[in-house]
Amino acid sequence: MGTIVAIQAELVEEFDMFEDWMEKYEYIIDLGKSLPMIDDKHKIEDNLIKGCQSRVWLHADNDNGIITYTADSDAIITKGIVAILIRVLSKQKAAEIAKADLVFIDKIGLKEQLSQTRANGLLSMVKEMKLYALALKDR
Amino acid sequence: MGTIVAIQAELVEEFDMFEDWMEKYEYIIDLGKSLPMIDDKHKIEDNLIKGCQSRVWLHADNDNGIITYTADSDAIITKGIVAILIRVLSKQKAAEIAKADLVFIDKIGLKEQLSQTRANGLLSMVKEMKLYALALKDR
Amino acid sequence: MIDVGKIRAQFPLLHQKVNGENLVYFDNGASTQKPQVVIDAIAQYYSNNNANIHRGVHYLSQKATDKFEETRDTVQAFINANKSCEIIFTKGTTDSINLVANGYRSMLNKGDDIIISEMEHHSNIVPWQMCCEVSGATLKVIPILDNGDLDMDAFENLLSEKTKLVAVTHISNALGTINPVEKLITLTHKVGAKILIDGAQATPHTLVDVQGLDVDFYCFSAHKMYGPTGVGVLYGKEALLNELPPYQGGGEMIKEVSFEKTTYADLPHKFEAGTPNIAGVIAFKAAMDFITDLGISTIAKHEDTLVQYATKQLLTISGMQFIGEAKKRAALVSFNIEGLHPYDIGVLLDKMGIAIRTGHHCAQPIMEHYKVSGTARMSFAIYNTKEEIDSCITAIKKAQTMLA
Amino acid sequence: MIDVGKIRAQFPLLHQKVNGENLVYFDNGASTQKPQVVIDAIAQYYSNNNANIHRGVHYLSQKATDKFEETRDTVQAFINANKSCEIIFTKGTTDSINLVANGYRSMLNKGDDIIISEMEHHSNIVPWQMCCEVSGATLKVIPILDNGDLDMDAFENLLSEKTKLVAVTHISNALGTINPVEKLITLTHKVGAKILIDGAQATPHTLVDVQGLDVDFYCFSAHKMYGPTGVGVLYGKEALLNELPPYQGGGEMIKEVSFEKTTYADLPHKFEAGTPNIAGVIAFKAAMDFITDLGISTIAKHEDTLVQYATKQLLTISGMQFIGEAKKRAALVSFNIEGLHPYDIGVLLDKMGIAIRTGHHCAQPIMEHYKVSGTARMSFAIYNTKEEIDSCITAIKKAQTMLA
Ligand SMILES: Cc1ncc(COP(=O)(O)O)c(C=O)c1O
Ligand SMILES: Cc1ncc(COP(=O)(O)O)c(C=O)c1O
Repeated sequence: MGTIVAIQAELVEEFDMFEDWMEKYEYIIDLGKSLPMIDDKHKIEDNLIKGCQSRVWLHADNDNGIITYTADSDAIITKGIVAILIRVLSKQKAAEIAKADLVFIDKIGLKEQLSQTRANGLLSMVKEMKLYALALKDR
Repeated sequence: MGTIVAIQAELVEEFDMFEDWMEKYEYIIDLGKSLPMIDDKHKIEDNLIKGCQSRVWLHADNDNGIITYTADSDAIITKGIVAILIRVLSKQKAAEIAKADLVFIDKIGLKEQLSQTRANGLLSMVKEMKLYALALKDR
Repeated sequence: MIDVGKIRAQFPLLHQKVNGENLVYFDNGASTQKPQVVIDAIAQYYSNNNANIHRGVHYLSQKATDKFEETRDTVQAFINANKSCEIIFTKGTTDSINLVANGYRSMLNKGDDIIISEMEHHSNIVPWQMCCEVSGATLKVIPILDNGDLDMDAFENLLSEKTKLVAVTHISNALGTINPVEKLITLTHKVGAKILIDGAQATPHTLVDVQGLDVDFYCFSAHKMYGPTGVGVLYGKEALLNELPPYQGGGEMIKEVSFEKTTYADLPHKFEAGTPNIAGVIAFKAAMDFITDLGISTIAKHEDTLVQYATKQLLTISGMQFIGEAKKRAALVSFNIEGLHPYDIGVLLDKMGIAIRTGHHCAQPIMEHYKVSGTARMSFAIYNTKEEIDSCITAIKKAQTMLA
Repeated sequence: MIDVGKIRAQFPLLHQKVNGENLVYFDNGASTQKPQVVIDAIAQYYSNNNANIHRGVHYLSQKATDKFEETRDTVQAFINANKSCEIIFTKGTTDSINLVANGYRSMLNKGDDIIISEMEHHSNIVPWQMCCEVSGATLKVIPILDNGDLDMDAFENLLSEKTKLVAVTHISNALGTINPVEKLITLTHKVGAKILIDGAQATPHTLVDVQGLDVDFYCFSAHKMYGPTGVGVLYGKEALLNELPPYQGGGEMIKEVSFEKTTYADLPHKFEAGTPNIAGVIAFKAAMDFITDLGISTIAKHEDTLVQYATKQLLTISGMQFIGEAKKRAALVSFNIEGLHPYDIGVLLDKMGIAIRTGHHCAQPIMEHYKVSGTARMSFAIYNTKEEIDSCITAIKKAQTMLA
């Protein structure tokens, strides 16, 4: 498992190889189509983050300060980005997650997916991931 | 007593002689300073038209369809214009007042004094003068 | 025939590339673009004319007041109101509806009914829910038929002497349905109730004659009519507005203030507390003039052609499911594609420079009705073209391939 | 030293003749003029960027949303709020105060007190009168001393455990008095009450640090701060805004709508129903940047110099009566001339190209206190000069001669 910084760098490199937005989104869509990324029993109201348009389910497990996130979405593109966010933040130390600066989002040109519009729920998802980590980091 | 049209024409002629705004306003101020134009017993709440800034008292007497207006204001310039409006509309037949087109206001450059701003109460005064005449004209 | 090219030339925003493609703007139901005359009216106001209104004796204030009141007169003519004091400026349709709903809080009681419909925008639902909560009145809902028409039989059954107010949209922003407002109004008046029509989607697309309709309250927004943001209108019959309690307290709306007793100003000022959006209101006149100069029926005809063309072209897409196929529709097409999430369609279309709206369109009960999480909506304005529809269809097909 | 000429050059409106004379604009307390950057920000928004916000997935909507939220962040920094969600956009100070006063209708009961002051603008009186009428709470009024200062002893006597809310202006628009807000806030909090400060006249002239002050609610208008009309701010502490019931119902402010149960969105959206004045909010950032770039203390200093100079020069006029001579004053001078009606002065000054405000300044109780029908008010902004004051004094003397 690399550090958050290292995984972000990896992602930037990966995305640099895409020629255009189509290749990039095809990749995200592929990620989004992959197997469910959350156990069905966690797909409950309590774990639901409602964007105006797509919905995200987020579940976190804490194992001695190492947090594992699982998540899902009803929209494929949202789900693809969820997968990327999990790749960066899951299975990391709470303290690292809490202070992580997600620079890769801008760099791989996905800023619009985490914008202030309340459409997809991703911004709220990142906030919740960090909040969870923040609550655990000093325990 | 001339007709409303004739008096307006007179006024336009008179005002044409003024060289500048100062002469015009000096004349209005002079009119405003003249004796009270309303009997004190009519200067009551019921006859009060409240502009935001200056106040106008208006009283009307009907003598067989001929209406006599008396009025006053606490601001001199307003009072001067009140005097002019009375000169045009008072002692006329109700029907004539009701249908009068007060073209002189524009022509003598006093439009701003009867504007939509609710400052001086003059627009409301003209409205009330006409309403009173309208109510009487068909009796 | 209109010259769309000439019209487009008046809209500076349209001539840009988005994500490297020519912008196609099909989100007019949310907000239209503005012609240069509207943009210029704002700049000119601030550059030459700006001052606070209604109170100042100085030249700028008087000129600003005159222009502000000119817009009121223009609105009066635009919707054929009887008097200009029946035109209240608000910040938008939502504000207008809240103004009325707030007033009705103290005019209704337990046992009274308010009727709305299943196809209302949240702005014509939530204010009435809040009004019912405070007043104790009951909210009844006219269901829709599956094609997107109001269930008029159900409406007649809901109406009773308990009905005090009916609040229904003129044109649905989610379905495009044009409601039979004349009939709604007649039926409402028969039981002695009042009716408010949400005209947010109607004034940009259809002639509205409030006296002809005999409607009691009518609400709309400038920003959906080629006008500025932050400006709306509440039309109300003079007698009803006089009865309605004031909404906001403040400057402008009072006759006299003392700590013992405050009296309220006459219409329209009673409902216009505080400094209004002066620049916006003044520029709104330019927007109405723009519509009037073209002719609202010319606009409607052009948009109808686009709706028909879009419908036909969308049918070439496999899995196309229209949401809303009412008999009379205006200016928009709402749809889903089998197996695809509308959000995914919206994101990929955006990458191809095409702006449509996806989601629940602030009309969640409608989504509930059709058991969908959202729809994709193309909504048109006078400056849109068939070529743009073609680009959009091609883009949707491409998105479908990518997502399949 | 600031270069006023360079500043004036940024305000297109100032360079005009009114009634043949160079315009002197001394009605800044009512509304300031706008620098070119603000006018351009509006035009640029409509020309490049216009779309409805917060819901659209397309590029224009996202860009508009980002810019809209950028202004929220700028306001947060401007008044040093803790979080950007504590910044609610309204249509002006009046709207902001009404939002809070409406919420308190259901939070207060008979036996509770609201305290305001004798020097409030109608916008900070009438909403509380309406709130008391509905809730049964009692409105108490802090009297003023004859010099225009608040009677702080009286305030302490009014405060009690019954006090639930205090609403006082930061700076009086009729007298120029700068109130001791720190002390008002401390005393209010001592009895466990909350305090709302009407900052309409303060944000253009003085540094406001809401966290430093520990104020609960703070309201102001963009149009008095070189910004557009139709934009205001309500600042509130997060916990208090969360407690406050929603004001308007509609789009944006909900989480979920169904006919059974509607849940409200989080801050700030809970209080921002409907399409806001997007262009205005976005351009407001340019206005705040304009102020910040000059420095609010530079502005205050310049205006202080003007107040002092004007006061000195006005004293050369016979029959001069200042209305409001509080120890700490800002940005304006309010006066009467013996034997003259302020309206007459205002009209004649206007003929000489000078815009001052005359009348009751939407503060009738103050006029009542001083037993005057109104006052004449010169109110200053960063672009005003001593030479303009000289012209104004000359004009007043000329008016006095004409009216004598
Ligand atoms: C002290 C004070 N409060 C409130 C207001 C009302 O502000 P607005 O008209 O922008 O709502 C004003 C503006 O005149 C004011 O000076
Ligand atoms: C039918 C309908 N009603 C009300 C509204 C609300 O309008 P505004 O956001 O301008 O207040 C809209 C706008 O989306 C609408 O389409």
